[in-house]
Amino acid sequence: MTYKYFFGCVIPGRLPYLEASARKIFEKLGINVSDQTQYSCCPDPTGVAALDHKSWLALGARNLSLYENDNSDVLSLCSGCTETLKAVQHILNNDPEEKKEINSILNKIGKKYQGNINIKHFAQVLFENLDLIKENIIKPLKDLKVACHPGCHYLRPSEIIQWDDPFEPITLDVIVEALGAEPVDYELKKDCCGNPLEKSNKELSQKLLLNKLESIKKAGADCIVCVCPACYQQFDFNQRELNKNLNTDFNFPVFYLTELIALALGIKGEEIGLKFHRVRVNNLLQKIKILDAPNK
Amino acid sequence: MEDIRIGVFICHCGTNIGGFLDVLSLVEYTKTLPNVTFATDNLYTCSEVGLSVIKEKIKEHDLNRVIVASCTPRTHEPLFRSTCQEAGLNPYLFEMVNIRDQCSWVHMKETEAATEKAKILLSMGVAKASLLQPLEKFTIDINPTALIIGGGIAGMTAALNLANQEFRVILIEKEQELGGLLRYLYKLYPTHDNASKVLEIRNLVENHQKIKVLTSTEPVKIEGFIGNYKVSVKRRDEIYDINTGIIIVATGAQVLKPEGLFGYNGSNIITQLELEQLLKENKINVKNIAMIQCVGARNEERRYCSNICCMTALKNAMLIKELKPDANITILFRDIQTQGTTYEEYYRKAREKGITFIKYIPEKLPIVKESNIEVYNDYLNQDISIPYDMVVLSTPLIANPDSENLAKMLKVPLEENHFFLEAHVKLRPVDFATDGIYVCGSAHWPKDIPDTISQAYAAASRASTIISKNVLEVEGAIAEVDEDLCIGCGICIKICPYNAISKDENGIAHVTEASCKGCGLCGATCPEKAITNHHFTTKQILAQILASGGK
Amino acid sequence: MGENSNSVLVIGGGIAGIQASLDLAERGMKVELVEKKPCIGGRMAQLDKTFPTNDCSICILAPKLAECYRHPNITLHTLAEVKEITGKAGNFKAKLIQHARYIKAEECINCGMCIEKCPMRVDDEFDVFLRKRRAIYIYFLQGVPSIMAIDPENCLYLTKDACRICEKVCEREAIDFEQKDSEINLNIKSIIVATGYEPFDPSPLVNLGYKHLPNVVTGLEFERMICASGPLKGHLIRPSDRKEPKKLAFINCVGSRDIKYNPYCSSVCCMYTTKEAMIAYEHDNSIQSFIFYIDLRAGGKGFREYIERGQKEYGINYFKGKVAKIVEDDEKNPIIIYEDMNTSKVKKFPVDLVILATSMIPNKDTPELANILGIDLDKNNFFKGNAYLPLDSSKKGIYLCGCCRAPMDIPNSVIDASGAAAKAAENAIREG
Amino acid sequence: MSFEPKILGFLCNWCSYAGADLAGVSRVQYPTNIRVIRVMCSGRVDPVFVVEALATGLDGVIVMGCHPGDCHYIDGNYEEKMKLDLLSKALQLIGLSGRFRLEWVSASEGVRFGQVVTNFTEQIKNEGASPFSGSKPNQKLKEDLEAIKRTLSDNRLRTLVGRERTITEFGNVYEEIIEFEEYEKKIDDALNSEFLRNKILIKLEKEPLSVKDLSKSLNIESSLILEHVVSLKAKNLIDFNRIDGITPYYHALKEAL
Amino acid sequence: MGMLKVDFEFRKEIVKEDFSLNYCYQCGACSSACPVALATEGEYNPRKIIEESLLGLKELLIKDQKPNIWLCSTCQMCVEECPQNVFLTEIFDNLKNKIVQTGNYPEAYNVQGNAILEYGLAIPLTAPIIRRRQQLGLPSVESANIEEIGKLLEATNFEKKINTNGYLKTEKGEK
Repeated sequence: MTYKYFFGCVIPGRLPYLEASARKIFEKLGINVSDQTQYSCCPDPTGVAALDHKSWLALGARNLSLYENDNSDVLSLCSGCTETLKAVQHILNNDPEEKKEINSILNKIGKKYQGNINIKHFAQVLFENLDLIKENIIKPLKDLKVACHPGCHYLRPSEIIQWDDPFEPITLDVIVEALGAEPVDYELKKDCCGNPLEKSNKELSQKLLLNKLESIKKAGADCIVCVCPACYQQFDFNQRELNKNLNTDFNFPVFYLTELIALALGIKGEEIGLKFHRVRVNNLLQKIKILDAPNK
Repeated sequence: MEDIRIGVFICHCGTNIGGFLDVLSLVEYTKTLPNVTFATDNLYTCSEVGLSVIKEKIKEHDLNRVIVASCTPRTHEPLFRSTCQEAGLNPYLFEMVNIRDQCSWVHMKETEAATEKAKILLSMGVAKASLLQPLEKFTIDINPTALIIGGGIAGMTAALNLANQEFRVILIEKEQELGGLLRYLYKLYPTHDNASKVLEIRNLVENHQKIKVLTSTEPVKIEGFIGNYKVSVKRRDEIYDINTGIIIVATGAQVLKPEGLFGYNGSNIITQLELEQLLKENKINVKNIAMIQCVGARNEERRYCSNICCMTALKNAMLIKELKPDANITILFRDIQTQGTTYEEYYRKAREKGITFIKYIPEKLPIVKESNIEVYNDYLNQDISIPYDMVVLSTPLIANPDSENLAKMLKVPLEENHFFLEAHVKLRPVDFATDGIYVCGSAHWPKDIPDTISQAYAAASRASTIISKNVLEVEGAIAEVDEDLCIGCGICIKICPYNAISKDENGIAHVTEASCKGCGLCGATCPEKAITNHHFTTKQILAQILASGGK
Repeated sequence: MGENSNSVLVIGGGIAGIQASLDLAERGMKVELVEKKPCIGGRMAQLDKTFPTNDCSICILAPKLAECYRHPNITLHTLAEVKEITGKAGNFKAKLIQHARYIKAEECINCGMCIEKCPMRVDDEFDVFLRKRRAIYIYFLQGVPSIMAIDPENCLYLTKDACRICEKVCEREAIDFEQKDSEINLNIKSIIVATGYEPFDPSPLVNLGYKHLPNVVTGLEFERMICASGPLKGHLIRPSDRKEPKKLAFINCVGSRDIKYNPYCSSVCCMYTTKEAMIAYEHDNSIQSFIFYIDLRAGGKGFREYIERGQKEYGINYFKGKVAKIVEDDEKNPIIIYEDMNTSKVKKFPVDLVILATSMIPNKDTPELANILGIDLDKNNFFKGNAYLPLDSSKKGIYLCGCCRAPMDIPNSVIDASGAAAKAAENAIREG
Repeated sequence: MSFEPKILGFLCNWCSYAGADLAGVSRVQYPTNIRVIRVMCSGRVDPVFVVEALATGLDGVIVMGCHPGDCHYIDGNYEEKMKLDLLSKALQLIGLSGRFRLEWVSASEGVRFGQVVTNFTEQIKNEGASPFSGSKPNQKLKEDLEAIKRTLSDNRLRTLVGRERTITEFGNVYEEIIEFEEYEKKIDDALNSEFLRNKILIKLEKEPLSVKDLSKSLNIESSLILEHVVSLKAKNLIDFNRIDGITPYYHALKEAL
Repeated sequence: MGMLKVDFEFRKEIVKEDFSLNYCYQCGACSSACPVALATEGEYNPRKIIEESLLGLKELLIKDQKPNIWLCSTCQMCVEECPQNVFLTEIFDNLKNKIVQTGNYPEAYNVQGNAILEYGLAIPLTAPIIRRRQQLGLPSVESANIEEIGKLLEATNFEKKINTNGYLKTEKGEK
């Protein structure tokens, strides 16, 4: 079974450099993933699902039908998209009337949902190719203390996601350890970063982020790793805003898992657009000798 | 005065005693004590070897008292008593002196002082042994019949089990027919079987040749003691006398009628029992039904939870849902009482059927208005209103009113809610303190049908331990009243926990051997010191006191 | 032992098995009581006090143990298990294996010399691993038969052919390493199953912190911690810093009433958490207890008054609300995150010690015993009784009593046991 | 060699004796001073036993029973508590209450049994040797103790304490329940008057005395003495011995019982 | 607003789509596990929303929105902790769908909905992003054909649902 990317909306439309690091590492690792076209918003489980359940189902089913036509599995770069696609598949495969109704809608645009493909989060694919990663490590990330943030839709609801343990997540820690870094455990590891709340209560969203960052600080981590663009935005964009609003002094560089792997595989920072990160990553990377000191 | 010849056997118990006390000096010291004709030591008195030495020496020195100085009588007294008996000595002419658990083991670092103490303990033992009297274990013959009062499911189950064990059973029931509360129930939880199915046991009981059923019969007078009770019963104003070995009380309980509570009117504000009747006649034609739990229970007047009303309410609600799936049923509760495996699953099924549950608190009781109920919803922290066409009040089981005088007749206690008080909630949960009388079913405490049935079997089992014997051996060390000292003040009768003392025709107290447990309370309380507690007589204790002072 | 007298096989030497055996023996029947452990006494022996009377558990149990041990009609098989049952009601053939005790029963007088000299330190299962015992040990202090047993997996001689110090030290020559497992065949008329229960291990409920947070213990562990004959000699101190805890939180329904773990209610937790709070208060009047429950179930005799007494005289506070999350501050004080449902406020509540009232689950070897006996299990793996004859198993002549058929408290187990004795007697007489 | 008190313990078979055994099994060490008499229930211990023990020169007496509710005979220990409360009050009158104690010890409290015995031994060490032991026992106290013994043996006090629980919990023959405190007050009055009466009787058994002599030697005003003398006369336990001038002398009629 | 009245029909309406609502026995595990409930000290309370749904209190849920259902961060902790497998997040989505049709809901959701109607994606590609993609050598994004998406959403009349009274379809999403 071959994979096709599903980048969703946020990565291509706002954080393209994450897409770059993803493409680079899968290419380097020789995992054959091709592009998918004509896909729409997955649609966002926290947004569109709240607007209208039927439309959420229809859009999701349409996206899945694209992959079913090409007989390829979905490799999703975002936890939110993964949850939506898996949830849609779970509902339609368990509720024949719903499936019939959705297919009658899809029929209007010449599409058909079958529900016979796998949907995988990119971290799951990487976890399943851990040895491949280990063989290709050129620069182990020695003395890098990493706080892994699995995020909600990567783990829960466990009945649908069926990956990693919703109460004791370890997959990201295992990957990070394989890269030579040191995963750090912290009390609120399983808690939400607060990003979905930006749509309804900015202040509350900041409060959840504050709790999270305090817990990470207490655990003595150097940086944060996440696997969902929503969490990435919350940690990277909103960390500085938090410092401004509540005059805290958090300075945790935020990496997407693909970026960390890219660095470990020896891919240059420039190639994957590290400079676009709001929280500067360079001096941390120099400290652990991944980047050589700035020659100019 | 009989020539007292005491034999003393001092045990080394390996090093447990020997390692800390100078046993040989103890033997020499014992020989100097009055009435001691033989003293020796041995390594392990409780071993087969040790026991045979005792038997040998009793014959050889014609001993008529034996003392073993070793470990605790609590575990070894019966063993040594039976050994003396095998050697032809009355088992009560034996005394133990604890020089291990209460001497050598606890004074390991003061061996001389411990040996001195052992000497004093030995002299106390000898002092008591010299005054020991032979006592006989009383035997009373047992009438292998069982009388069961109350013909509900509890009484019938116990009767059937005992009859199948080939005992003669007499089952008396106050009303005209057997069945008790079960007759008013339609379907039973948790299986929704018809009550009549479980009531089929009735014809098994009525046609069992070992069971004599007397309906519309009530006990009026109960006398006697374990194995020999005489119960006079009234049946359609004729009095019969029944002789029986044991009595099982299975008089059940009654459902409280909620007079004046929540506007109870018997028409659209009814009890669960009345609802059961409507279900039986399939006369439910209402849409919104509200049920209120703990009506007349868990309040100042009745502080207990009667643990069957929640399941009854759930069962009736489920039956209504079966008849009318779109009926809206709301249950106002304080704590849903569905413990165990089956009942919790039943509670989940009730929620699955869409039955709504609202928690109320005793401080803000629901108010039943014309067509709706207003209640403070504890989980919402707000008052809400529930429309209703019918309100069903779940009331607790209360004690059977005629338990009062039955208890007086049986001379057994009632607890504060007037249910029968058993001997011990864990040691003997179906026995009364008075031997030979048992209780089961809701007469003991409100119970559902499965628990009632297993307690009925329990009462049958406990009863069978008595009526399976034709003779019952009763402890010899009991109390005895000296007729000429007793002034008939009756204090002993009141304080005896086992009602083992009663007044004979001329007002003198008399101890029923079978019922006395030998605790000694009466002896120490009697104002005239007219009661002797055998094996722990005042003289024996005073002798021990003197010996403990070194005299 | 082939004579065809009325003999009943009782499997399990806890309070239920003992009571059933005593009733049958008093009734003149021969009883073969089989117990897997070295001593009879079962789960109740591990308890300090029991509700609703708060009398000490051993004061209730010891007289029954002694009576059971000495009764001429009862034959005790400790360290023994049922291997095979054939035949039908009234005429069963039972095959037991008697594990080697490596001790001559008639010689050993429980003097304890061997224990002092045995070099091995093994986790003491009776004291829920809060204490170490030796390879040669007495299962619990007041255990019956009060003789030693040697643990074959941990005895240096039986594992590595070394040591044998106990043999040298024992003056009674009671040690006998030549003993082998042996087989016992019995003719049986009725069988009573009384194998009791096991406490549920709450580790899967990660958010409650069991095993991660040192000051979170289970109900049974707390019972041993507070028991006078337990590892702490009754002086309650908390595991992390051995300080005396002043604020105790009891969490009910841990693993119970939970579709993901045990869907049923274990019937006793509401009551025994109140009891444990009372005992703690008796040890130290400055202790405050907080009990978190969903429905406070106290329907038994005198139970509701017991709870009220707990509130009034022992300063126990009851909070409605299931606790899902427990975290920890820097001094290892557990912090409970709960919703106070009277005010719907969600709060953090730091305490000194958390006690999880874990649910009762059937013994691990219940399924194996079920197919040896050929009787059914219910969907929760308890032995299946029928609705209105709860003591009858699915096979004629085999009866159930106590927690092996459903979670229940000690008073009900004793009633159940006497009930099963009556059924067994009835079956023995009618089928015999 | 320091003072080693001789202590007597009454232990009930089911709880405190079992606790003592457990102390043994757990090798709890405690002083050797205590000598134990086993009774089936603490309820068997008649208060007179304790007085007899003290009279023989024992330095301390301790009675141990089951915790309330644990009693094997259901409520033997309740009854016992009432009797021994009366005893403590009596001993209080003659300053000997420090030599007696009642304790509840359960079968699983081995360690606690050792602590109780050690603590009581210390208490008796502080009390010092019994005033009745040794070469010259304290005669006055001996008489007082004898008076206490008779008071606790006579019918009046034993009846009062025997009926206490029935009347204060279930009610007397008229179904009236008398408050516990009120009943205790009645017992105190009876105790004081009986004790005084017996002291007078013992004095008169030694030698004939007049009311004035009695009031001087017992330093109690003569009006109270007269009251008792009149009632003793009524019970013909004493009689006129002679009249000296206008003061009558009395003597006891028969030897001390 | 007078005393709240239990509305059995509205409860049945919710249960028809999310049957698991029935199983709740109000134990409070969800509110104990919910990070937002802790952060707001119970002002946002998932258990209370479920209790209101069990009692069919339409006004409180849909009109007053007390507690404010939009504070749910859909982190699914409650679903994981619920001992009765009640799918709270699905139930909340169902309630949000009903609120959306009244028009009284946070604007950010409407903006996202209209973006999909217009571009097929929640976040349309802006010029600087397209330039940055070229810098990084990334292929151009060829997302879904907008007519097809339009026809699909028309079948589920998505546009009418999200732009009812108060929300008109606008260019840049202002009200």
